[in-house]
Amino acid sequence: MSPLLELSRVSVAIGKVALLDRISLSVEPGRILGLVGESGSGKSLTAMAAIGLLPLIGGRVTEGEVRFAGRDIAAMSEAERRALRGRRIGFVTQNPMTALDPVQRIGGQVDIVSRMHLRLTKTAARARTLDLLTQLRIPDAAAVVDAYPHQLSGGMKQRIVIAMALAGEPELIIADEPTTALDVTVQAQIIQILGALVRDRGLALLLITHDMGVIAQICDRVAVLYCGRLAEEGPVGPIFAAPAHPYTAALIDCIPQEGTARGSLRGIPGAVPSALAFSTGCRFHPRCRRATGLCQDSAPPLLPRDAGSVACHHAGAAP
Amino acid sequence: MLPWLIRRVLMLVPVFLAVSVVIFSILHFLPGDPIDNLLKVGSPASARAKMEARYGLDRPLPVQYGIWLGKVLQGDLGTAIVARRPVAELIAQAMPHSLRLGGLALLFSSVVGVTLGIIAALWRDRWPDRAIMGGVLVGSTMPNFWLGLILMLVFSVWMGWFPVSGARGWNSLVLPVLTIGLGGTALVTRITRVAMIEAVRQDFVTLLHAKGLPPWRIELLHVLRHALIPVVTILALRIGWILGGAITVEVVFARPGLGTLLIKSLGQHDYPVVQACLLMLAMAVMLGTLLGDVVQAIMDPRVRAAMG
Amino acid sequence: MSAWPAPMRALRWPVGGIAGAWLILIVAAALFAPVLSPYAYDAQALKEAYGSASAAHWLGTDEFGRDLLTRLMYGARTSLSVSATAISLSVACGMVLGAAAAWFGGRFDRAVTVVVDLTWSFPEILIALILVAIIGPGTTGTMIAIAVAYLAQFTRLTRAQIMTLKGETFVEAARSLGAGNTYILLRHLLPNAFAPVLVAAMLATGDAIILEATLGFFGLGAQPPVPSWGGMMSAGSALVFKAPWIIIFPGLAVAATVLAINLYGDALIAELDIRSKLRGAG
Amino acid sequence: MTGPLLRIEGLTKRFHSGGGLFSRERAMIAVRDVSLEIARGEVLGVVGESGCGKSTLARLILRLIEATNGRIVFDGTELTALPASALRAMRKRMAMVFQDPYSSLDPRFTLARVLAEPFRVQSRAMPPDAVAAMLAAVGLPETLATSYPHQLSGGQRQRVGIARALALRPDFVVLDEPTASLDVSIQAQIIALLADLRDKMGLTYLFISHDLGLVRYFCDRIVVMYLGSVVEVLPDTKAAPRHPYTDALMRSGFAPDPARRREIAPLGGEIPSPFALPAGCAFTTRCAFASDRCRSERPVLSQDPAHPVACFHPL
Repeated sequence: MSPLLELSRVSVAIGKVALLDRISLSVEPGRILGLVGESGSGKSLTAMAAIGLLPLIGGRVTEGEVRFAGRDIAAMSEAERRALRGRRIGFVTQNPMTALDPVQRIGGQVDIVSRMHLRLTKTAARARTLDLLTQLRIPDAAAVVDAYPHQLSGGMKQRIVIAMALAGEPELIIADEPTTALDVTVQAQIIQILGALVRDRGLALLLITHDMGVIAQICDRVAVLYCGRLAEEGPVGPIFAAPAHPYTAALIDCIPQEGTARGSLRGIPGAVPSALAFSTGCRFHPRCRRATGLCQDSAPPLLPRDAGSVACHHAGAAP
Repeated sequence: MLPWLIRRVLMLVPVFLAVSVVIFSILHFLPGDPIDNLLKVGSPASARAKMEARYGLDRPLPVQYGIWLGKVLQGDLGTAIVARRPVAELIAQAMPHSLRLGGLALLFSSVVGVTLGIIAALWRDRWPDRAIMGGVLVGSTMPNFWLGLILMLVFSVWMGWFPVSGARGWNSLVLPVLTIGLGGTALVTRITRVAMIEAVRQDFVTLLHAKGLPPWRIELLHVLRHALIPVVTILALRIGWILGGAITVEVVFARPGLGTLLIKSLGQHDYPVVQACLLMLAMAVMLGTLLGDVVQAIMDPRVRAAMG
Repeated sequence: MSAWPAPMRALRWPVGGIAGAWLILIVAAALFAPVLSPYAYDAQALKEAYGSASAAHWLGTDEFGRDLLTRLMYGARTSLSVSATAISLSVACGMVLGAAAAWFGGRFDRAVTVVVDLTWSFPEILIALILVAIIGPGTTGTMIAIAVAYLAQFTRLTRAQIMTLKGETFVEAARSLGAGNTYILLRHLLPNAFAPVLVAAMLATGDAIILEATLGFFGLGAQPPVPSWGGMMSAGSALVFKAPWIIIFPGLAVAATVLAINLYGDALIAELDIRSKLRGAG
Repeated sequence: MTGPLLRIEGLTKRFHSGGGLFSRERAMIAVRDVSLEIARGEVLGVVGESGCGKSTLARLILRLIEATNGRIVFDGTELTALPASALRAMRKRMAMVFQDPYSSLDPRFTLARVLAEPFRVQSRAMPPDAVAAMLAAVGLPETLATSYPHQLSGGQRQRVGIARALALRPDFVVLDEPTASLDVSIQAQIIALLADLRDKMGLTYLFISHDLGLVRYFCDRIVVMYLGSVVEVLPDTKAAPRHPYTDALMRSGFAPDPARRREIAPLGGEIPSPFALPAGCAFTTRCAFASDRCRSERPVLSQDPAHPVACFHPL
């Protein structure tokens, strides 16, 4: 199937600082691509690039193309891009506490999407909103539409945000750390909802997270980002079973799970550098156990490997 | 909201009492004695005592306060010692001039300030922003009375567009309103700009863009509405500020308002008039804060929720 | 980032530098007025009265033929020293009061807050006018009046700073190590509250110069023949149509000085990165 | 010496909010009747979601906030009865590491000054080279001593926070979500460091976290809290949950292993407001097993020393 969203060798800068370096990704309908990385890796920037909202944060695409349904969004008019946002691409932000306009009622904030994009009347839009909220298992939806955001819990607000993302009947949803700000029991609920949407409606989902557990639970493919570059990309099964990039392996090993022996977690030495101090060569080399002089001198290219691709001079070598 | 409003208004009662005590007692610290102004040089002591008794100045202070407050509450502000007319009459004469000037200055600074603030925020860090903020800053560094005199010199004397002073006709208001308004505009512009810029940075604005809403709609219906909450609050809180500007400007343009009355009666040590003027200004300030709270509650559901 | 302290970095060209240069110039002119000017501030020369700018009198003369530039320099002495002293006084009292309110909390805090909020909503000019009327006109009266007029602002600001800082984890951490109240107040709270209050004080000095001029305009400031910018404008206001320069130049001096203070203050705020801390301080 | 290092009995904290003219006064019980013992050398985990009272509990134990009710006995001394001066001296033996590495260091202090603070407030002479030694102990180079906190990464700051806590060689350290604001790669570093330090210095930890997986990895015994109450104490890391809430917590975490995907059965219902808890068990609104009894009667923690649980229908 042809991809719905495709980033090919996209570089992004804010001001003079280059933050993303030739990122390539694609998401197909009915599939979930997980984009994983630590803070400062450029995950959210990738999301903003994908939806064409980089100018909001003062950023711009310096290289490469973002294509939606085969069309380069940079070649579209702003009106065309706006017609994509909310209509064909739904967006879910990280912090539900601040994602809703605090001085407007819930109902109106959801209604506007279908009124604007689907040209529904006021009453039809409201009926659709109530329907969506009920589908997302929001109790007492009729009362919730008249509430203000501060009256709802975090998990409830995140479901409202998801309802807004769904209201335009999109084909793609971009969710930027949708569960980071939530408690674990609520996170499970939101992850289940997102998984069900993809399964039942055949949506494409770009799920951005720092949690390898979430990736393992629902994603089909995963892309691992480090300091603005792709480290590894491919189907979830093989990558978790035998990660080719040492960073991927280390990230997975950072999470304690049942059976992890006490004292076996050591983490990754060092810290993610700021964008002004990215290393030469492979950006991960100062923290990498396998690093050699080669890694210090030259950046490894992203090369195909099995069903995915990896950027490491020592890909797959025994750890 | 109504019970809250009632409580909020009732809150003003102790504040009013406190302010009235302060205003009443301040006046008794003032040096100089109005009686001196009234007595002929060399009058006998008995004439002074008679005069003091006539104005109630021979009683103990708390009693004087009680009597004064009781009368004030009935609308009797006493008799002006120098002008020898009921103070209420003087106030009633001066008040419309001050209200007109203050109201127009407030309107001017709100409208112009909010507009400039929006423009500056939308073109942040580019030349319109720099020009507006620079202009506003320069405007706020000039003393009010000086600006008034310079405007008068240029537009009334050299150009002859407006009357030099006085309060006859609407065109006599233009320069005073401009003079006061420029100071207020600086305040409003700055707050609006910062509030807009901060509102734009909020997550929900990103999400509004992600919903595909047209930018004008986002700026006007969401960002501006959000940004106006602090603007209105501070504007209401600082109504007194604008009135303060009015005091000096009234004097400069010789407008017969409260400010002129206050300055004149201060100079003449005319207690009852000073008291009444201060009381009026204090009431305006208190009503301003009340108004600010109410408007804030109307604009922000979170504030309403906090009221219970 | 650089090794220079923030007050030096704020002098960065062009805006901070020009502002700084003007402030240095005006302070120097005030300090060295007797050396710089061939005239005495009260030397009358009625023959030369109402003279406009000339080689002998660069800015012209006033109604008594006194040299305007000389009087401006001497006026700077009065205006700057009165404003700066008043604000220092105000900051000192405001910091003590605000810190005490935030620190002790309870009824004391509530009482201070109510009084301060109420006075804060009154225009400074009104408060100052009444106070000068009580104390009597002159430099001392003006100084005290201005100090009291700004007291509310600094009390509010200090209180807000300390309240925020009290909630910081590093204060809790110090407490968990066994630190006592005095230690926390002196080592953590006040030092951190200092920078924003000091910058606010600097900006307020600009406002105080205007206030001082306004009081002078009403004839309540420094009494003649001692020149002050406000006093010069007071005398000039009656002559504005006859000899406008008498009032124009002192006003320009006020405006330029206040502008320079604001521009330098802005640069300093940016260097110290404390803009958000000053918000809502009025 | 025998007996637990720390024993708390019936610890309760009630918070009041509002009141006055402008809002109704509301009361919430942040911590309700908590009794615990911590043995010497033990790592006791406290796990729960936001608003469960775990951080309040930590501060109550160190008397950074005062309890409404209950006793705290530390190594035979009742802290709750200690006058302020004696308590301050006692703080040498107890320390805390905070969640937020950004605000837990005074921005105006150099690291050397941060690390000297414990000595200074306890009026103890600081041995020469102490700063270098403390930095080395947490894996930081000596050269950082003259740096300011803003020049450090989050992980480095948290190491400084740990060094400060351990400066006076305490017996007992409360770790309040020390890794919650850090990236996973740094989290694992910090946990490894904490484990090493415990072995070297014979420390006793109270480890507070929202991450059950992490707690099960790091702790010996686990206390599970929900809306202010202890609902279960897992005697070891392998113990199967008996409280439905603990069970839900375990089922909510995802293993980083696609081969172990599971059907998500999220909790239904809504979390009640802490200001308006149900009369019975606080978990009834979300519990699949809730009965009428659960709704009307509050279950207490069973006295079963092997595996205490506060539930009428344990699994």
